[in-house]
Amino acid sequence: MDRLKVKIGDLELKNPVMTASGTFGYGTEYSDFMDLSRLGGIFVKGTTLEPRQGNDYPRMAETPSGMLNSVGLQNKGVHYFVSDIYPKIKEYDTHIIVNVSGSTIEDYIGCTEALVGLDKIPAIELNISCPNVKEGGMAFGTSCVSAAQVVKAVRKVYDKTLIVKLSPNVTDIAEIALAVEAEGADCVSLVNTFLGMAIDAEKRKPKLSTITGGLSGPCIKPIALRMVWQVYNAVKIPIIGMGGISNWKDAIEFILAGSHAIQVGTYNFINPSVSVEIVDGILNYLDRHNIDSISDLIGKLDY
Amino acid sequence: MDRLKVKIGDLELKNPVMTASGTFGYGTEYSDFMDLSRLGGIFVKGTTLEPRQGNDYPRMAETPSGMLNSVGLQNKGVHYFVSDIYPKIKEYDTHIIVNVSGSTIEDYIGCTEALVGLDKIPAIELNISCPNVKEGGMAFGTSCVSAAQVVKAVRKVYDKTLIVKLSPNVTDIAEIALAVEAEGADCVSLVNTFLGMAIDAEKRKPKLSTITGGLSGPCIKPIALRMVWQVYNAVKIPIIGMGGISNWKDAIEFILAGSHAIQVGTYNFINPSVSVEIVDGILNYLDRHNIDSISDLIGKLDY
Amino acid sequence: MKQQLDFIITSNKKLNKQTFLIKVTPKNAEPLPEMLPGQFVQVLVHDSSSIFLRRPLSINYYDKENNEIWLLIQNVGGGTNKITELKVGENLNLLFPLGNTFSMPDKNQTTLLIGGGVGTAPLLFLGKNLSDKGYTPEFLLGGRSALDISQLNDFEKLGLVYITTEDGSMGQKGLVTHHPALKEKQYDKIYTCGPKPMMIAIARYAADNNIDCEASLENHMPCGFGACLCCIENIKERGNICVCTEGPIFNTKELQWID
Amino acid sequence: MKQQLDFIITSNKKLNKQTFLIKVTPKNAEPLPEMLPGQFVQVLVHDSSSIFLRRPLSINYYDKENNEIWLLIQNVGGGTNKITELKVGENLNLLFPLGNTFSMPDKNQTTLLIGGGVGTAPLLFLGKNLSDKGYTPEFLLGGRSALDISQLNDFEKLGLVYITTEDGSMGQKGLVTHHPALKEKQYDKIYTCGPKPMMIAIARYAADNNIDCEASLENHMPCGFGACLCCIENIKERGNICVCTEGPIFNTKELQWID
Ligand SMILES: Cc1cc2nc3c(=O)[nH]c(=O)nc-3n(C[C@H](O)[C@H](O)[C@H](O)COP(=O)(O)OP(=O)(O)OC[C@H]3O[C@@H](n4cnc5c(N)ncnc54)[C@H](O)[C@@H]3O)c2cc1C
Ligand SMILES: Cc1cc2nc3c(=O)[nH]c(=O)nc-3n(C[C@H](O)[C@H](O)[C@H](O)COP(=O)(O)OP(=O)(O)OC[C@H]3O[C@@H](n4cnc5c(N)ncnc54)[C@H](O)[C@@H]3O)c2cc1C
Ligand SMILES: Cc1cc2nc3c(=O)[nH]c(=O)nc-3n(C[C@H](O)[C@H](O)[C@H](O)COP(=O)(O)O)c2cc1C
Ligand SMILES: Cc1cc2nc3c(=O)[nH]c(=O)nc-3n(C[C@H](O)[C@H](O)[C@H](O)COP(=O)(O)O)c2cc1C
Ligand code: FES
Ligand code: FES
Repeated sequence: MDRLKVKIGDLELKNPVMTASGTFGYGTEYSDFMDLSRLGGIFVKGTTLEPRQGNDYPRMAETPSGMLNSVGLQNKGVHYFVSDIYPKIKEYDTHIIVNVSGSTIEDYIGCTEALVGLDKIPAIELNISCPNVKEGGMAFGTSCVSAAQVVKAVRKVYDKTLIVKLSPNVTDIAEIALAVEAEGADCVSLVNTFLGMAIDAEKRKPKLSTITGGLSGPCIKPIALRMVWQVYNAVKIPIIGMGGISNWKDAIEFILAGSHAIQVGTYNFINPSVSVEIVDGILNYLDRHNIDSISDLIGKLDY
Repeated sequence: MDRLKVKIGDLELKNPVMTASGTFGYGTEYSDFMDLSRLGGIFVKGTTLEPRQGNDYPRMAETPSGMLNSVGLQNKGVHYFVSDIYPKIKEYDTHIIVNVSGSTIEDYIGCTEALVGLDKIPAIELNISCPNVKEGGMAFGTSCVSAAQVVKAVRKVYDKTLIVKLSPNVTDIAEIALAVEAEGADCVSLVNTFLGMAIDAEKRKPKLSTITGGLSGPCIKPIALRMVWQVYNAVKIPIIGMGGISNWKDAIEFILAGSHAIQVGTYNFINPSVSVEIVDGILNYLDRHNIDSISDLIGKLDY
Repeated sequence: MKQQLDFIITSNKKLNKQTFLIKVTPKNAEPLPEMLPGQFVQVLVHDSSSIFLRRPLSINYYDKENNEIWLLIQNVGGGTNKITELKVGENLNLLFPLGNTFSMPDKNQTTLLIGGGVGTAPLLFLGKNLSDKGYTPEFLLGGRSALDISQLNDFEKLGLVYITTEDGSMGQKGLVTHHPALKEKQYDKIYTCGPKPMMIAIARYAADNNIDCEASLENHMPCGFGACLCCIENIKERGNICVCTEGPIFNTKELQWID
Repeated sequence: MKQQLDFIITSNKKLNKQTFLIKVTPKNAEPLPEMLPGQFVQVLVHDSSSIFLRRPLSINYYDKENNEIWLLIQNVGGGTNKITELKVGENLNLLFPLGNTFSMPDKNQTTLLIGGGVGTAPLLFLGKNLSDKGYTPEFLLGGRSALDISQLNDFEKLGLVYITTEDGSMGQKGLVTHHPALKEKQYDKIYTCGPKPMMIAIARYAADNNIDCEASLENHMPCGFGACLCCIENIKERGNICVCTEGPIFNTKELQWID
């Protein structure tokens, strides 16, 4: 299985297939359906310094080949995570990465500080791109200046692998990637959800309690793939690509576009074992194409 | 049918259903399938000052609930339009609006000047958002300054209804809409296509000759709808909404989000008579909901 | 333990214009695991442009002998339409069994199971379970007309059945909440599933009469197993919790329905 | 005049592992309009998550008596898979007739129709037309093996048929371009449809031997009626033109294939 190994900062992944934050709970939700140890890593739920109730129901609307959500970072706070959840999941035979979210720079710092000491959390993913919270969230990820600020502040208190998750709701995502790279991010992950909206024509009301929400699923794949390719052509740090991945072919496409690793998000809901099927599919692809190692594919788009 | 009348600048539409530039040829392509006079208007092909060959084959890739194209504004130039095409289509019993595209401000001005004298072209749609040309095109539409510049220049030479078509590939579309409104645009139309990409995993090559292309179809609807709603909350001029509309329900959603009128694009390929079916569907909706006039629906989202 | 499994449709019967009874058995004849009344399955709608997410359906009945699950489905939209159009022999991919279950009554407690329309779906399985455990459940089934009363024979095998229809075409005319049984008899425990306004009216009746009452909720469920946090209900004291894992069955006391 | 019409499948026969012959007739028995050999239909693949666009298929045969269109389809991917899975009695929505047609030979000219694999599809209709008009078309059909040679009986009714297969399981062993008929006989006009490398080889043979040659192109076609400008071919002198309206039939002289 060494053929699938990839390295992201100090983080060695047994394979490039991971699961996306907010779509995979804490892993436990999926353990009946699959063998978690076959994953390269698990990005657990968006975690904030203080507990959050999230947004009101309804939080979901189905769309063509995708869905909108406005969960709004519901979670019990980082301290509950450390005391109650971490002990239950730290023995997983895969990497656990916490998605750190917040509304202010202080939130991000506080949350990160609570996590830095945890042995079995080798990396965090800084979520500066959540479209579903009133303050902060996506705003940080839509300007180079504010993105750089958060990363700079968190980098100071975090010496393990720092992944920064970018928002696709921007004119030039490569510019933002360059800004966070300059502040010492070890990796960028992209994309988070696209800000979208759904309306019930008969009731003349928005379908989400928050009016707008985040779009995910296969519908966004072409845009996400383009963004990965643009960022790949701009930065030197590794990229974790995601956005609509639902099978091994999609995963290969993201790797060819320049991703070191990928995350599967929404499609876990449709097929809870899709991520391990993707691991198998990638191996099979390497065999069929006589490729030694997955690293020989990263960014190897022929044009 | 007065219930469906809407006004955009000086332009009176018999109904709010029009067809999107680049997806409806010059109308003639559809005349076997439907009665063109039932449309509120037809936006003909992107037209440039000089003839353009467009991009190389392949120019298309199918995606989940949508497609990418990179036609690249293939057209015979505005002078050919004036001399050879206009005479054939000017007797249509619907409004013909020309989509004016270009690479430089001079191009836009030249193209507009060639059209301003045509009696039966009551409006132009300034395309500052085409992602498929190397220079200009989308670039104009992704910054407030350059968007304002083009509109200012064209406004000087065009005294009829000036519609400006916005790019969705921006951080804040409302800001761009405000900038073009300030320069005297009579209306904004949105959205053009999203910049996307598709890869053939087996061949390890991009599926488009141009690597990236414009994404359209139902997949983009949730994002387009959100953008219309944001622009509606920012500007005072009317909006023509589009992006993934494939039936009357979608059309009503765009109207509720703040569109005075809508355009149907990609879905014309799937069902060439969908636009007239949408006209019928809207009328039926007004009946069922006891609504006198379509104007009572514009922006009437209840939240 | 939850699992994802391919099933084969062994029977698909149209019970009325909108309601279908579909029976499925594991494709490779795997023995079905333990399942509990109130639990549900998540059905994959294969390769549809409009239906992206799975659709939750209650386990209507678990037929041990034939290794079958029954699904009682009302065709209300794109997803249920696709599912009910499937033919015998076709595949159905399910995640199951999902969710919690109804709580069992105390010994000797009397129970009434109140279902409206297709809301009777989980009550057949619950009734069978209660009856197997020595209880004598009674049923109160309601619908707009006689056509909405499904599986009457099956219910009658398990206990006394009262019926109301809005147009009076079967049983008492009116709504379930107006059925005389609710006035004349005193039950210890009520289980209900059906349209939300009906369940709220029953929750109110139960509260007024100090009867323990459990209801099955139908929030939208993208995943069905606690991963997406989209199916939440705001529960007294506990705040937003997932209906798919902590429910779909709730004691109506906990819900913010009646105060 | 082009139209959009609902058809009903009257027959769907699997000719070999990948090739299907589907016959359709208008749902409401509308009489079919005039159609010409080389023209094609755009097939709607209904409600699929992966197939968004219509799929172009040649008119394989126009059966006037039964008011039927025949489609010869090779299952090569998602769309053709969905279409070939359809059952008798199911609906098929078509845009048709689309595209141009083959040009007719001059009086007394000899013609050879060369098809590879499912590329024989438009040649049956063309052969019938030629034969109805008093020509005596000859056919050269190629495939990997005997299994790839479809509708042989139908072709034999229209004229002399030569066959080549790569594995020699039927007719001459080898490629169509190596068939002795091409050396021994001198045709005035060649029509061809099949895999691009085959058509290019034939175009070259025709050019070398000063034979008029027409080929049917299979560019990707989102619309099929000239609206999207995605199906272009770069044609000598004329530049990028739409294959769906100015083709799919081109004189190979015009194509940038061989110089
Ligand atoms: C735990 C649970 C058990 C259920 N058991 C049954 C059952 O046994 N039989 C049965 O017929 N129905 C049952 N339902 C309801 C069923 O899931 C919905 O009717 C179905 O999902 C609607 O999908 P659709 O595509 O046909 O309709 P849509 O077009 O999606 O919607 C039609 C209507 O149904 C509502 N709806 C859509 N999706 C859901 C959803 N996921 N949950 C609830 N409502 C939804 C919509 O708001 C709309 O009003 C159950 C729901 C839940 C949550
Ligand atoms: C005018 C015309 C007439 C045709 N006539 C026939 C016919 O009579 N019988 C027949 O079996 N096939 C015919 N084809 C080819 C047929 O349209 C494609 O095989 C089909 O569209 C593939 O779709 P899919 O979803 O099954 O495969 P996909 O998964 O989409 O693709 C499988 C392969 O087919 C290619 N392909 C996909 N879409 C098209 C397209 N629109 N046009 C051409 N190639 C495509 C892909 O590049 C890929 O290599 C014709 C094509 C054209 C343009
Ligand atoms: C229900 C839901 C909840 C999500 N929550 C988070 C989150 O807490 N933090 C985060 O960074 N991304 C979150 N995301 C975004 C995903 O991690 C991912 O970036 C996005 O969904 C795109 O990938 P996909 O198309 O594969 O789902 C969430 C997505 C969904 C659908
Ligand atoms: C094949 C194709 C060609 C297009 N050409 C143009 C064009 O020339 N000018 C323009 O402003 N928009 C062009 N567009 C964009 C459409 O007008 C429309 O803005 C976009 O497709 C979104 O709408 P839809 O999802 O309904 O297609 C084109 C779109 C497609 C699919
Ligand atoms: S449906 Fe996803 S958490 Fe309940
Ligand atoms: S397929 Fe659209 S123009 Fe030819």
